[in-house]
Amino acid sequence: MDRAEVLRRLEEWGARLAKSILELEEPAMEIPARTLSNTVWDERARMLRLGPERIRRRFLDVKEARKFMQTVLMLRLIAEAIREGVYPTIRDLYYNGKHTIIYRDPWGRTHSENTWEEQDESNAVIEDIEVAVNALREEMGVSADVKGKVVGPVVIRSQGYELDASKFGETALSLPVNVDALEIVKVEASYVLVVEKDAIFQRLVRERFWSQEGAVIITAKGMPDRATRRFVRRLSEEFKLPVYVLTDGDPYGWYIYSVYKSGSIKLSYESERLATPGAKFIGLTASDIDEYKISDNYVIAATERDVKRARELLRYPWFQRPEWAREINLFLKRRKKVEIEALSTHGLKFLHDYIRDKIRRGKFID
Amino acid sequence: MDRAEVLRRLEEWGARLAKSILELEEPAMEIPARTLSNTVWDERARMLRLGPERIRRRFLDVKEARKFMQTVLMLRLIAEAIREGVYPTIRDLYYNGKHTIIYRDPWGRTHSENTWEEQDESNAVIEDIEVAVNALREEMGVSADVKGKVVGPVVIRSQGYELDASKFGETALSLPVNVDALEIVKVEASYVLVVEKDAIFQRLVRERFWSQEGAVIITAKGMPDRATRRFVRRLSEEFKLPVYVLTDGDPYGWYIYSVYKSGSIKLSYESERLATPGAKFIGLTASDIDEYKISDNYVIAATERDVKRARELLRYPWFQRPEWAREINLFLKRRKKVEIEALSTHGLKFLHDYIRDKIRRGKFID
Amino acid sequence: MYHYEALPAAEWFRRNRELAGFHNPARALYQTVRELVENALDATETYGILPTVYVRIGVVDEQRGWVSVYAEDNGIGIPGGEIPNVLGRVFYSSKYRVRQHRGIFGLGLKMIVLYAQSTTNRPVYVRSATLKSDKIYEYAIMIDTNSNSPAVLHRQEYPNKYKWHGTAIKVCIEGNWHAAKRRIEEYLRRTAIVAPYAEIIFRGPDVSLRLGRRTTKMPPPPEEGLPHPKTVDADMLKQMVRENGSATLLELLAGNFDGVGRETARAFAAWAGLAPDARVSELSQDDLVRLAERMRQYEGWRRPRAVSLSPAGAELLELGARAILGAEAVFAVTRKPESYGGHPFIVEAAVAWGGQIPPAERPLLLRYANKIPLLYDEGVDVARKVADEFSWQNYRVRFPAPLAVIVHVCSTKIPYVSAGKEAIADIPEIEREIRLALRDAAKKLRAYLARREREAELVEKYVSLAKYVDEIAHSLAVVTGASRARLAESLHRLIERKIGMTAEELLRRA
Amino acid sequence: MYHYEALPAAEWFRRNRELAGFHNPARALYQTVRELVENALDATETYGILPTVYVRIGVVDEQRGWVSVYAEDNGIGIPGGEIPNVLGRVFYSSKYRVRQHRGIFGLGLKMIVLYAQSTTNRPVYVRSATLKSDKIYEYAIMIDTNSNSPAVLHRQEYPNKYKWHGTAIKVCIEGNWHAAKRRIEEYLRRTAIVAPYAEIIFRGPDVSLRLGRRTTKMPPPPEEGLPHPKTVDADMLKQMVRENGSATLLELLAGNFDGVGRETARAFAAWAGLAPDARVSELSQDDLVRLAERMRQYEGWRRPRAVSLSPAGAELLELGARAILGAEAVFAVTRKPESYGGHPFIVEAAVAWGGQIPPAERPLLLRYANKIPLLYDEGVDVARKVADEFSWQNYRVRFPAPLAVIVHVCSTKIPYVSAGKEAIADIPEIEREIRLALRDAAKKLRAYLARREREAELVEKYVSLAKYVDEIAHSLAVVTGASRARLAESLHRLIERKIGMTAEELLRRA
Repeated sequence: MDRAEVLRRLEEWGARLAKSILELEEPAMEIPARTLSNTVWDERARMLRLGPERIRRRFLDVKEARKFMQTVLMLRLIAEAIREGVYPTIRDLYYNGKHTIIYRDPWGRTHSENTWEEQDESNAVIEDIEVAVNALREEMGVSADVKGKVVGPVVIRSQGYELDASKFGETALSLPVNVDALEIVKVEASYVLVVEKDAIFQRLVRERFWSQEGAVIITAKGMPDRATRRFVRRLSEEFKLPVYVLTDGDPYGWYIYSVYKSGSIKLSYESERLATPGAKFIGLTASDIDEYKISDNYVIAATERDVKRARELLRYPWFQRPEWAREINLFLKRRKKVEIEALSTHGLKFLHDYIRDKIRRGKFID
Repeated sequence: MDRAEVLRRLEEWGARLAKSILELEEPAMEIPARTLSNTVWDERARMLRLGPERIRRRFLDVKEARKFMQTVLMLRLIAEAIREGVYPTIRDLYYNGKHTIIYRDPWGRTHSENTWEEQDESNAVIEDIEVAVNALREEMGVSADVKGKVVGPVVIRSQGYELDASKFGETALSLPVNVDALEIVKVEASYVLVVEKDAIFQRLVRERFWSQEGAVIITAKGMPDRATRRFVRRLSEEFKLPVYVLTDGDPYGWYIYSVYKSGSIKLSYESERLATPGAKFIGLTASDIDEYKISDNYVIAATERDVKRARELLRYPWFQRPEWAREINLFLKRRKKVEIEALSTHGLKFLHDYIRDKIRRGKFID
Repeated sequence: MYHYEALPAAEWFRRNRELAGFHNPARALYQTVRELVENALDATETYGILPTVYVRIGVVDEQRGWVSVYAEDNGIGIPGGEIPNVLGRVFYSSKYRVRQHRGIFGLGLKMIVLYAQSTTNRPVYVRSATLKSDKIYEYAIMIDTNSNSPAVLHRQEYPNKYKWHGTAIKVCIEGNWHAAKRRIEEYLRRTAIVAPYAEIIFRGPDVSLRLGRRTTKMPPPPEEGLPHPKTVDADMLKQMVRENGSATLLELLAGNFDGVGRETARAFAAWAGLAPDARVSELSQDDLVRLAERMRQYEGWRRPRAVSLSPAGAELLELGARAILGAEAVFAVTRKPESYGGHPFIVEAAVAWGGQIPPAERPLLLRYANKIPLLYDEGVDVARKVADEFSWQNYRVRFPAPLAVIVHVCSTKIPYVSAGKEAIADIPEIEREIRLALRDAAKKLRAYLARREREAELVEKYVSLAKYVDEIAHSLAVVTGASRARLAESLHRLIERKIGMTAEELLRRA
Repeated sequence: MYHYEALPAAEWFRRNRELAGFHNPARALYQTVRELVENALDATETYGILPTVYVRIGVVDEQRGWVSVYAEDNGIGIPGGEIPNVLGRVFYSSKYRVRQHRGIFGLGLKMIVLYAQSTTNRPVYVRSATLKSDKIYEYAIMIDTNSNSPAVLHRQEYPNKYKWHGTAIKVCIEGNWHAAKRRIEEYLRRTAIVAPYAEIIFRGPDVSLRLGRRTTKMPPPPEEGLPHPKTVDADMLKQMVRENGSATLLELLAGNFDGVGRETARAFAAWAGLAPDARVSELSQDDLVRLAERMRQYEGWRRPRAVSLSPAGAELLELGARAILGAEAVFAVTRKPESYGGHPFIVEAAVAWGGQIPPAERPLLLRYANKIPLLYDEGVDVARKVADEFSWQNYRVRFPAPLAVIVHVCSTKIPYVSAGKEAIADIPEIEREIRLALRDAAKKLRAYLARREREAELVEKYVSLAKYVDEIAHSLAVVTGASRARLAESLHRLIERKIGMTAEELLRRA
């Protein structure tokens, strides 16, 4: 879909709202609900999808008026960007839209309120608009910060330049905003290793682990952005590479894995582009504490937040595998977590052996 | 200095402490003070240096006992890493050292306390050890996370691979941990543009601003790490390139500029390697709000924190230039700040004109 | 070891003067002013005379802490022959009757005399003339505490050419004007609230107050009444039998009790299984105890009549509270008469809200007894207890709240905790009435607060929608090209339809 | 309109019984027990007899709410001929003397009799024998309120074979046992705290208490005393002159005042510029007023003597508070005697800290007057005011704090706020002594808290160093190859040297 078509859809949506206002009918937006209850687990495709539920965002509902205002404001910002032919980041849009509404009421009191406080708020309405008009952010020409880095036997082409990620020495290749504009020229890898943490990525690069293994190593420094997820998905889909995800042994790490694999609740409408259903988990599990004899010194007590998150995982349909149920319940029983660095218990090089052990002996969770 | 020599110095320091303990003399560590009061502004070299003050960290002082313990613990961790021939990151060291001290006192009460809570704490003692034994972290084989990215007409060689940062398309080159191990093969740039924010870096890359200008663009995503600062310094020193720093118009941005230029209080002992005294400020100033007619919608009220930081800047010797005094006082008077994105007031492309205006017409602060 | 002695009543009270509020020079001065002002009001309003009261405090000897207090009224006066006893004999008074007075123990004047002679050894000077009297009598009196009798130091008669009537009293006591000033002022102001028909003029060493008459309408003066049968006790009954030896039960009941005629008396006798024609003198002591009990248990009596009481009235209370407290809203209630121990009483209460009342953790309490403001000893007053235990949360009051409570108890006999007359004792019947009065007043407050809250909610709702109108209209206008003004106008109309009224209507109401 | 009448004293008190604490059936029952127990203790400990008091409450008629109260003591008894007046005549008492009693108004027994005949019309039964008496006298008595005189319904004499002495009294009153139970229990327990030499046995309908004698040591009984010259008033002086008409000034002063001998009297006369040999009967009224003033102003008098007072003593207070409150520490103070209005008084105070005292926003207050626990009307008691206004923060107390304050005022005359005897009035001299007593006790508390804080700090310091020893020894051992055990041992010794004692010493102290 080109930007002209996106603009047409946005304007059409705006016109419907304006019409009902001018005809004195209560203005309401129909938006597919990006909620847990409307996130459907597609067992066959093994990914999350957006369900059929829709919310009605009504201006005259006091609880929703602010969101209504924010949505209309964002609608204008995106429409203007397309008309002007510029390509803002979501940060730009947050910033362009942020200002203070100053309202003097009939009683003479002045109320002031910012259109939004945090970028979370403006990001949420961008996502609402994406699902409401059924057009992706990338199609609107709206990008986000990019966190992804790659190293390994893969050659890509960007704007005509060929880049061989096996020839970066101790440096790495930073992914661009729009991964679909990249051409993946050649891949000579045996698998893709996705690493949660940058520090681990750096070590594996410096220790040339990728070259010994013939692996493409990727990190998104924590919760992955769309571009990194899309790149992993393309390597998996276009080159049939197995994908392994290495995270910390805590509910947050496990959820990060599931985002690569199945998609996220907030962005379930994008899973089809972003999810890598074949991704396998080789991060630390609760039982690995015993399995790899991790010393007590490296085991951390779980926080209330960890426990709450683990209970949520147990309820998600995409965690309904016996392996996950066993591991999460074990975690809830012991309330202990470990980071990847805990493998240093057995020397700093033990990490390599661990990864090989998990992959070669099939000790991953699918 | 090789690692064996570093180890010898660490062991010698430890032995002095052990000796005084065994002879029942109060153990104390002599450590050059990494404090504001011991940060000396070297007017001639135009950089911050560590002064002659030393602190005595005494075990029997209740306020310092914890730090004393942490320092000895870190001493052991580093000594062990060198003896085992491994190269941990500062994160690895934080993690390896973090455990819970459980102490049962003579009254039967149990006290438990973590050796450290945040990485800030373990990082601080690493820096203390660097200055105490006069050996750099890099010389100990201890590295940190790397944040720096580069794009532009510069060719480097890492472990034999040549990388041309002008041929990365929409991607970017990630800097490695040890920048001194890189060879800078060729530079065909007219200047270096250091950008505070990643989102701005992304835009300039996508809009190919660097190629129009023949500039090397670098970002460290906020407060710069040592590797990024060292890389900027090398470009400036080895290739005599002018360096311009683009930050937000707030005290935090101004301080970031000064770190590139003059060094930081915490790491003043490293300024000689890291500072780029010739760096020029082209970020937003308080008077730019008028100068560039920035709309009120984009102007944000300063927080108490901003004001406090600005007052500190006023006291720093390296901010004692009339230009800075004028700008900071103006800021304190108006209590308004602006982000770089505010330049979108005049359209999203205005950023390019702004940078050219500041550089061509010499509207920077030196 | 076995030493016993009888103490004269006057001496007993002199030794125990704290009981009557004469604790120290500050409080004694305040108490003296109170007693004199209350006597003055009793001598006027009770007899339908619009009161004019003049009070003056002067410094007699600064070093010794001696002050003079002079009070003059236009009341009915004291007959010349009674003046020595009224001032100089403890337990001698006109106030031992079933009728509402401000004074009740009949002790006040005597305590002033005793206090004056203990501290300055000066007599009290009195000048008085009764209505239409040809003469004005003047006395200087002290009390012989050994015999509880008046000692007259000076006596004179003057012709009353201008038919003046009233009483003027002057005493010299040890008193602390500086410490008592604030209380005396407050006492006079609060008195003026419930007696707006009185003119009170006060001159102190450094303060002058003229509390003018605000109306000439007076509540009907209380009549003398009889005790109500519901709350008689055996001792009281015994005394009546002694005084009515030859009467039958029917005659005793029908002639000596409030609201009891022959019909009622007969119905009671039938219910109680007593012979109506039995001579009461033939009843045994135990019969009398049982009779008193049956009389207390019987539910068929008429309610006690209010004729001997003189409440301020809800209207007056509301006016006073609004004026003095600067309240935003006041709700007052006058309860029906009730009785305890043979004494009818009426409770009035008002709750005042907002305005200049400072928010506090518990209600500000203004207490009155027979129109007397009570300023001390709030902690032991039954009204404080009721106000604190009251379930304010059931009436939409959340503390801290700008809430004041006025409680006025009027009765032929106020059950004070002490002779200092600053707190009402915890009598179950009175406690119950105060609680019910507060409940009635608080219900009105609740309705008021609920209405205000509803309006505040509507305003809140209006504001929380209207503030976004311009932003939405602007954005939609940019996206669609529609008229920004028309969009804004339509959005406003939609909001008004939602809240059910226009902004102008809402503005008028809240 | 002009109707005056004299009311008999007994009738006045019957009508105004709330003044003496007989507000309602619950409080009246509590008050009855109190009066009887206090009379019993006065009749024993004052004369050096170890008190044994037996009190029984029984239900007479549940439906009518009638209860009986029986109290018996082993005191000095009442002479047979005095019994009718002591019980049946208001203002007749053995307590109008300058000596510390629990009772003071001499009203208690009469109020019980009046209350009983008002509610149940039953007489009070008394049996009594004096020390070594051959006979025991028994009476049934009521009061003729019209004449304020006893009505004897029954009288009998018995031979006293076993030389029993003491008094037993039984009354039947309307009383609410259920509502009064908790207060009566608390009253008896608190009484036992300050009188551990008394044995108190109580039987109620559903409660039994035996508060055993915990010591046979009694404080010396108070002697009879004379008024102190410092706080005499003109009226009192006039009375003395009447009784000593022929005396010279010197004789009057030296013979009638506490601590005044001829030397002191002469020194005073010289200071005041008065002729010591002048006949007092020749002094004018004004001279007497001036004499009283000079006597109050003179600074040369000796402090009032404590002979007529009987404080509990700091030791006893500390023991009691520790036992009853379960406090961690108690600090008590007995002040030197002072006087007000001619009456000597002593203030004792204790502050109790920690242990089972629940932390609260203000101090828990236990009030005593002449060893009588005061349970009602705390809000108007001067001790509450002083405790609340006290600058606790200057004594290391931060609220909420587990702090209890005991204040005991003993005096030949306690200035009660009301005849209900539940609160002490705000007398400047007493307020000052309470404040000073609290200050003295609080200083000790401060020293205690400071010591505890210092010790806690040392422990804190020890712990905050010792906890790192193992970690440091381990790390240094790894780095240097030195012995981990020797390093740890040396570090421990360094810490002990730093805090100035070994861990064992510290362990013993804190």
